[in-house]
Amino acid sequence: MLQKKTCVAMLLAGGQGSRLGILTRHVAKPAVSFGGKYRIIDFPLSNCVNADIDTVGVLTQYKPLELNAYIGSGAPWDLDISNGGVYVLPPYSRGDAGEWYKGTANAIYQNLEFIAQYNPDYVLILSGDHIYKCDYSEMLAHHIKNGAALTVAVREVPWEDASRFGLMNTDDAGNILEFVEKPKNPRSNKASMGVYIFSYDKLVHYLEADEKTPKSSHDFGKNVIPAMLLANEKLAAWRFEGYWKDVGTIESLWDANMDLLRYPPPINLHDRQWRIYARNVGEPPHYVSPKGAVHGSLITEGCEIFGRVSGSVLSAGVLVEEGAVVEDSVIMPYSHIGRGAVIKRAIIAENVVVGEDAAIGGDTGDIAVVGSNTRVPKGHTLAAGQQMGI
Amino acid sequence: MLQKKTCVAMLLAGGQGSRLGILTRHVAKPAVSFGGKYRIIDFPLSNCVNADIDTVGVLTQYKPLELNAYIGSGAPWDLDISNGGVYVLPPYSRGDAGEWYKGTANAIYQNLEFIAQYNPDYVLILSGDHIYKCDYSEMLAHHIKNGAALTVAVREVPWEDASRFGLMNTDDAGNILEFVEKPKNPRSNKASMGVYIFSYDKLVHYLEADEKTPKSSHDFGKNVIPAMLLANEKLAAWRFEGYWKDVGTIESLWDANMDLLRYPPPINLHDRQWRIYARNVGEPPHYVSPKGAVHGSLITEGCEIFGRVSGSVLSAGVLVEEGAVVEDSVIMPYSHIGRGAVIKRAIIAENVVVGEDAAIGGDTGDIAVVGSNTRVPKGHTLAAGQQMGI
Amino acid sequence: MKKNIVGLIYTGEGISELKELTRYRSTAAMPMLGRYRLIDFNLSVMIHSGMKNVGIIMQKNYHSLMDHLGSGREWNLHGKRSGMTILPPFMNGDRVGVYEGLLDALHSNLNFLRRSTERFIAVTDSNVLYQVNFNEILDEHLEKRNDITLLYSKKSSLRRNGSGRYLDLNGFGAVTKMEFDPTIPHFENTYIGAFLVRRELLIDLLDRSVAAGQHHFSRGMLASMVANNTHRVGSFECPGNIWSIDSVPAYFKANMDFLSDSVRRQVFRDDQPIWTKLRDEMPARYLGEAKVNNALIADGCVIEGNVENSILFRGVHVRPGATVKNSIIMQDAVIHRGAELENCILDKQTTIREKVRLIAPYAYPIVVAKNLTI
Amino acid sequence: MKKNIVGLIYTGEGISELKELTRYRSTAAMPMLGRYRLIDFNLSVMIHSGMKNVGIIMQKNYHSLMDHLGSGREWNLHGKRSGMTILPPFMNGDRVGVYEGLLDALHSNLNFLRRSTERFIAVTDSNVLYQVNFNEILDEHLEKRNDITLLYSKKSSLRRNGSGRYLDLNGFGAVTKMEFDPTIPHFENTYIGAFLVRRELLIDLLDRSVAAGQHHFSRGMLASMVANNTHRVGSFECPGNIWSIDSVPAYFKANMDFLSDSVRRQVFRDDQPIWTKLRDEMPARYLGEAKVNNALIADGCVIEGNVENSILFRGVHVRPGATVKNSIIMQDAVIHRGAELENCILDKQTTIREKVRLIAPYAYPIVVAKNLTI
Repeated sequence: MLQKKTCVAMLLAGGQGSRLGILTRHVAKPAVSFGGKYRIIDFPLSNCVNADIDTVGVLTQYKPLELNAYIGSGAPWDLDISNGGVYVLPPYSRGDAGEWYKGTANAIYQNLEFIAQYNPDYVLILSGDHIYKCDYSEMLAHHIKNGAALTVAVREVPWEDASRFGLMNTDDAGNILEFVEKPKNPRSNKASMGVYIFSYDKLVHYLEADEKTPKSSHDFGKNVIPAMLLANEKLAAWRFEGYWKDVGTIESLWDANMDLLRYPPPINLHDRQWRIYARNVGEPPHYVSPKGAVHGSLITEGCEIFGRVSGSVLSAGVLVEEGAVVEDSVIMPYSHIGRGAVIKRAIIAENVVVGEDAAIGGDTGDIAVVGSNTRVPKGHTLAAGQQMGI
Repeated sequence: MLQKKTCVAMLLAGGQGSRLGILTRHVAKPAVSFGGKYRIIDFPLSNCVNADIDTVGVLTQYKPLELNAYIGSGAPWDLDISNGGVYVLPPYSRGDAGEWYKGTANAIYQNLEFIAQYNPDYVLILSGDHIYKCDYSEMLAHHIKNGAALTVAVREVPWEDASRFGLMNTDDAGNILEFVEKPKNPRSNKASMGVYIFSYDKLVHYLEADEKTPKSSHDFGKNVIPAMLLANEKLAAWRFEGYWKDVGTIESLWDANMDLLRYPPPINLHDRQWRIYARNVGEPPHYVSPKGAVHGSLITEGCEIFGRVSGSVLSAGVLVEEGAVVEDSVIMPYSHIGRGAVIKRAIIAENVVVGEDAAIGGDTGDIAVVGSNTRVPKGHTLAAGQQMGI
Repeated sequence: MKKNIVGLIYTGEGISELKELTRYRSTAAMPMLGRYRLIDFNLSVMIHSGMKNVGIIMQKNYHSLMDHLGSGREWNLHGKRSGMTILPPFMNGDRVGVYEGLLDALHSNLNFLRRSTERFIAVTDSNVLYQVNFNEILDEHLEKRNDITLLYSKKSSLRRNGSGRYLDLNGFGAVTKMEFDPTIPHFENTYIGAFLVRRELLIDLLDRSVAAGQHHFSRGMLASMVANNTHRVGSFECPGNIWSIDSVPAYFKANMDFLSDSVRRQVFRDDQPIWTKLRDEMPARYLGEAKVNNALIADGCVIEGNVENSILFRGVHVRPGATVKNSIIMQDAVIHRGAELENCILDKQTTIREKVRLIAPYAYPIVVAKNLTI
Repeated sequence: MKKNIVGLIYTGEGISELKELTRYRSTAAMPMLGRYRLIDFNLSVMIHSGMKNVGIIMQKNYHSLMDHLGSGREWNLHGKRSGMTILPPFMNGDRVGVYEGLLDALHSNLNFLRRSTERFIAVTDSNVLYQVNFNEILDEHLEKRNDITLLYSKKSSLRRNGSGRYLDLNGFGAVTKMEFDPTIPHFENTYIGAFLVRRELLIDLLDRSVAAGQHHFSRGMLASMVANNTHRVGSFECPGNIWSIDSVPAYFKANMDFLSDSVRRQVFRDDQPIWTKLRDEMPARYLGEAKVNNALIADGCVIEGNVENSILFRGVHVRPGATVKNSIIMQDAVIHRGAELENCILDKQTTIREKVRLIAPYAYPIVVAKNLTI
C-alpha cells in the first residue's frame, strides 16, 4: 500500500523535440546536456526535491530508455525512497494498439492511474525544456491560500514578444479572467510558463471531460484551461520572477549556455540553498596543460585542455588537443577536439570526435551543430548554421 | 555512458495471467502474493542478485504501475545501483500505434535496445511465474564452458506428465538434439523450465530473423529454438535439480503455498546463504491472543490472531477475529476475517473484508477464491471452487 | 513542508541497572518488542514529526548501535538532503571519548549544531519510549513564546524514589522549580529528558554554560535558567503511555505491556510505521503441537512447543515440548525439548538445553547473557 | 563471479609527519588531487578487484573519515549483500579505544573477520596510493601455494633511511628475511603494508600470536613466520607508480606528480572510475583575466587570477590579480586580490587576504591550517 502524498509532480518530457534537430536524434530532449554537467531534466527534478516534492512521474514517448538509464534509481536527486520517487512513464500499449500521447492533457490523462496510486491533494504539471530555479512549494501555498482549482505560473514578458506565448488577463486579485494562446494583439504580457498546479479532483474531472470532447487537441493551454474558465472555476495566476529560459531550439539552447558565462550569471548555479543535482560521472578534476589556455569559460571535471578555449561551456571528459581552438561554443560530454581544429559558435554533442584541422562554425551567423557519436573527418569544414550527424 | 555487463537478465513477467482468474484482476501475476511475505517476482529477482546478476529488465504488458510501485528503486533486492539495477519495461508506443508483445521472443525483440545499452556477453531469459531457488551463475558457467549459443535449463519430470511440457532430447554430452513442444508421445522426460541463457550475438541474430519470419508466433520454444536447431547451433541443456513449481493456476498457487507447511519444507526459505528478498512492510511481530490458536501454519508479521488458524499461510497484517476459523487457506496481505467466519481451502486476496459468519470454501473440492478489495457480506456463503471479486 | 526541526538523540545516559543486557550495547540499542531496538521508537517519533535530519550522539558500547543503524536507509534517512549523522565520541589529542554528560556531549558536537540549517532542534534521551508530535510542541513553544520547552509526563510509573528530574509548573505551564534525584519526588511532573529549543539559542546557552563552568545540562544549566529567571522555560505534557527503560524490571514490564491490544494500537499505527533494520526472514512457522497464547512472535521463528505471555524475537526456535512463559526471548535463541522458562530474559543466540528449567518470580526476571548455553 | 575476497583497510598507522594536516583527520582522510580523500584510492583498488565487502578499521580522528564515507552509497557499497563496515575503536569496560598497532586492531575486530563469508581477506594500510588487481595477486597466491602474500615495491621513492619495512626474497618470490626501520635499508623491496591471506588462517594466526604474547603484526608475527619457517610467506610486486603519504613533502610530491599526463592516465582509467563523496558543485568558472597553466582544477572553483603548477580543490576562489604557484589549495579556500602563494598547502576554508605573500622553497612547503585567515 502506497502512502498518500500531498502533491505529485508530472513532468511532460515531451516528444521528439524536433526543433533541436540532430541533438535529439539519439536522446530525448530532457536528457540533452546543459551547462557542462547537467541535463535539462536536472532542473525541474532538482526544483521538485528542493520544494520537498518527492514523487515525480516523467512522461516521455521518445527514447525512454536513455531517460530511464539517466534517472536510474533516482539517487542523484534523493528520489530513491521507499514511498514515492521518480518513474519514467512511456505511453504503454493497453491492448492490440497503444497510442502516442495526443497532447499535453492526454499524456496526463493516460497516466491518471499512476497519480491515483498516491491519492494526492494536488498535482503539479511541469515541462521538461526550461532552465530555471523555482520553489514550487511557494506556488502550492499560493494555490491553497486562494482555494483555486488551477494555478498557473506566469512571468511578465516584453510586450513585443508577448504574442509568442499563452497570455493571461487577470483581475487585481490575481484571478485569471482570460487565457489566449499566442494572440496577434496581446492585451497582457503575463505569459504562462507551462507550470500548473491542479487540485486533484478538478484535474481528474476536466481531463475526463476533455477526453470525451470531439476535436479537442487535448492540450492544457488550448482546451483544458479554456474549458475551466468557461465553467467559472477559480483559476489563479502565480507570478514567477527570476531567470527562465526555454531551451527548445538550437539558438536558445546555445544562448542559455552562454548566459552561464556572464558575470554575475543571470542564474546562480553556485547556490548551496538550491542545488541543481545531476548524475555524477566520477571524473578527476579538469587539467589545463602548460600550452593550454582558458578564458571566460565553464570547464567540467574530466576535461583536459591542451589547446585554447574561450567563451565556451565544456562538459565532463572533453579533450581539447594541442593547437585546437574552441570559441563561443558548447561541447557536450566526452567529445574530442583534434589538433588544430577550430570550433566557433557551435554545439558539439556527446562522444563526437572532431578530426585534426577541421573547421566548424564561424564568427557570425547561425550556430553550427555536430550530432552525437559523429566523427568529423580531418580537415572537414562545417559552415555556420550547418548541421552534421549520424 | 553505461558500463559493460557480462550478463543481463530479462524477466518475462507475462500477460494478464488469466488462469489465475480474479487474483490478477488488479495486479500483474508476478506481483501476486506468495508464502506470506513474498510476491512471485521476489524469487527470480532474488535468484538474480544471489547469482551476482545486477541488471534486470522486467517485461510486462499488464498493470505495469503496480509492478513499478512494488519494485520502486530496487532497494529491497540491492538493485538500486548506479550502473545497472532493475527496470520495468512495458511495451511502449513507438508511433501512432504501439503493439502488445506478440510472444516471448517478440517481447525480448522489442527490448533489444534496452539490452544493447549494457553490451552484454550473455542474456538470461526468465519467466515470472515459478517458485524456485536457482543459481544462474552455475548455469552461465556451464554455458561458457560448453561454448553454446543457447543453454536451456531442464528438469526431469514424471513420464506421465511429460506431454504437458516442452521436451528435449539430448546426446550424452548434454547437447540438445531435438526440442518438441507438448508432444503426444514423449521420447524424453527432460522438460524446459523456460530459463534460457543466450550468447548475446546469437540472441540478436535469431530474434531479428524470427521477426522477419511470416506466421511465426514469436515464441522461444515454438519458433526460435527450432530455428537454431535447424541452423546447427550448439544448444546445451543444463540440468536443474531442486524444488520448482509453476504457480500459474489457482490450484498450483494454493499447492505451492501448502508446500511451505510441510516439514521439512521442499523449498527452504530459511536459507541464509540464499535469501529471498521482498519489500518490507514495517509491521510489528504477529500477535496471538489468549483465545487465538495457530497450528501448522505460516504467520507473517503484522497479523493478529484472535480466532483459530490451521494449515494456512497468512500474509502481513491479516486480522482473524474471535471465533473465526481459517483452515487450509491462503490469506493475502491486510485482509480481515470477521467474527465467526469460516474459511476452508480458499485463497483470500489482498485487502478483503470477510463479514461476520461468512462461510467460504469447503472441506473438499476446488479452491474458493475471493479477489482483492472485496467485501464479503455478513453471513455470505461461497462454495468450494467458486470465485467472487470486484 | 519546510524542515523546521533537526533531531538529536543522546545515547549516553549511562544507566547501569540494565546489567548484563547493556554490557555490549547501549540502552539505545536494547532489543524491544520482537524486532526493534529502542532507538527505532525515538527515530520514528522524529520522522513522523517531519524531521529530515537526525544526529545521534554515540557514547560507549556503540558498535551494535552503529551496526543496527547502518546507512539510515531503512528510515529513509540516507539522502543528500536528509540524513542520519552518527556522532561518535571524539578521540583526538587529549580526549579519550567519554562525555561527562549531556552538556559536555552537546558542547563537543557544536559542529553538528552549527552546520544544521533548521531553525529549531529537538534533543531527546534514548532510554524513553513514547509517542509525541514535535510539530505540536513547536506550535505551543511559539504560541507561549518559550525559550525552551521541556517534555514531561504525569505518569506515576516514571517516578523513582531517589532518582529522576521533576518539574514544578505554574498555571501557564512555565517551569518554576526543578528537583533532582529527590529521596521522594515532591512534584508530579517527571521531566523525560527531551526538549525543544531554537538552534541558535541552544548554541549560545551551551557556550555560556561551559564558559561559566557548568558541568550538568539539567542540574546546572536548566536549573539556573529556572532559578535566575533568565529565560522562559516552558513545558509540554507527553500524551499517552510512556516508558522509561532504566532497569531490568522496567524493561521487562515495558515489553510485556505490549501484549495489551490498546497499547499496541497506540504505538503501532498504520499511518506511522516503526522502521527497523531488515533481516529478510521468512514468516514464523507453527509446526506439530505448537501452542501459543498471548504472545508477540517475529518472522523467522519456528514454534513447535508452548509459548505463553511472551515476546519472541526473529529466528527463535521453540522445540517440541518446550515451554516459554512470561519471557522475552531475543533473536536466534533455541529452547530445546522439555525445557521450561518462566519470567526470563534470554539475550541473543542463547541456547537452553533439553529439560533445563529456569523459573523466577515476575518482579525479578532472570537475565541470560548473549551466546550462553545453559 | 563469486565474492572471494573481503577487504579490510587499517587507518591507524599513526604517522605524525603530516603535521597540522592530520590534526583533525586521519591519514586516510587526507584530501588528494582536487576532489578525493586518500582512502578513495584504497577503496577503488578493492572495488575494481571485485570485492563487495570492505571493512574500515577506524582509529583516532576518524570523524572526518566517517563523514566522508557516509553510507557507502557513492562506492556502491550500500546494499544488503555488499557493504562498507565502519569499525570504530572499541570503548567498553576497560578499553579506551586506542589500538597498540595492527595486530591489536585486527585482533579487536575478530568479529568482523569471523562474520565475513569470503574465503580470502586483503588487508591494507591506508597511507599508500597504488593500483593493483587483487585477483591477480590471488591467482599467484594460489599458484605458489603461499600461506600469506605480502605486497612490495622496488620503487626507490618508498625507501626511507631509519624507517620502513624491507623484504629479502628468494628466486621464487618467497620472503626469506625482513628488516624493520634500518638506518640504511639493505633490501631493495619495500613492504607496503598490504597482504592477502586465507581468512580462516588469519584468524588462527592472530589468535596464536596474541596468545604467544606478540605485540607487532609485521615485526613480531610476520617476522617470526619468516624466521621460523612456519608458513610460506610469499610476495607480489606492485606494478606502476606508488606513493607513500607519510610526510608533508611526500604528500606534496604525490599530488604534484599527477600534473604529469602519464601518471594521470595510469590512475584515472575510463573503465575504473575513482568514486568519492559528491558535492553537486557547478563546473569551474573562468572569469576575466584568468590565466591557468599546468593545473588540476575541481568543479565549483572560480578562477579570476593566475594558477600555475597547482591543484585546486572544489570551491576554491582565486580572485583577480592573485597568483597561485606550485601549491595545493583545499576546498573553499579564497585567495584575495594580489595575494601570492608559492609552494603552499592550504587546508580547507582558509582565506588569504589581499596582497599577502606566502612563499617557500619546493622542498619545504608551507602548511596553512584549516579555517585560518592570513
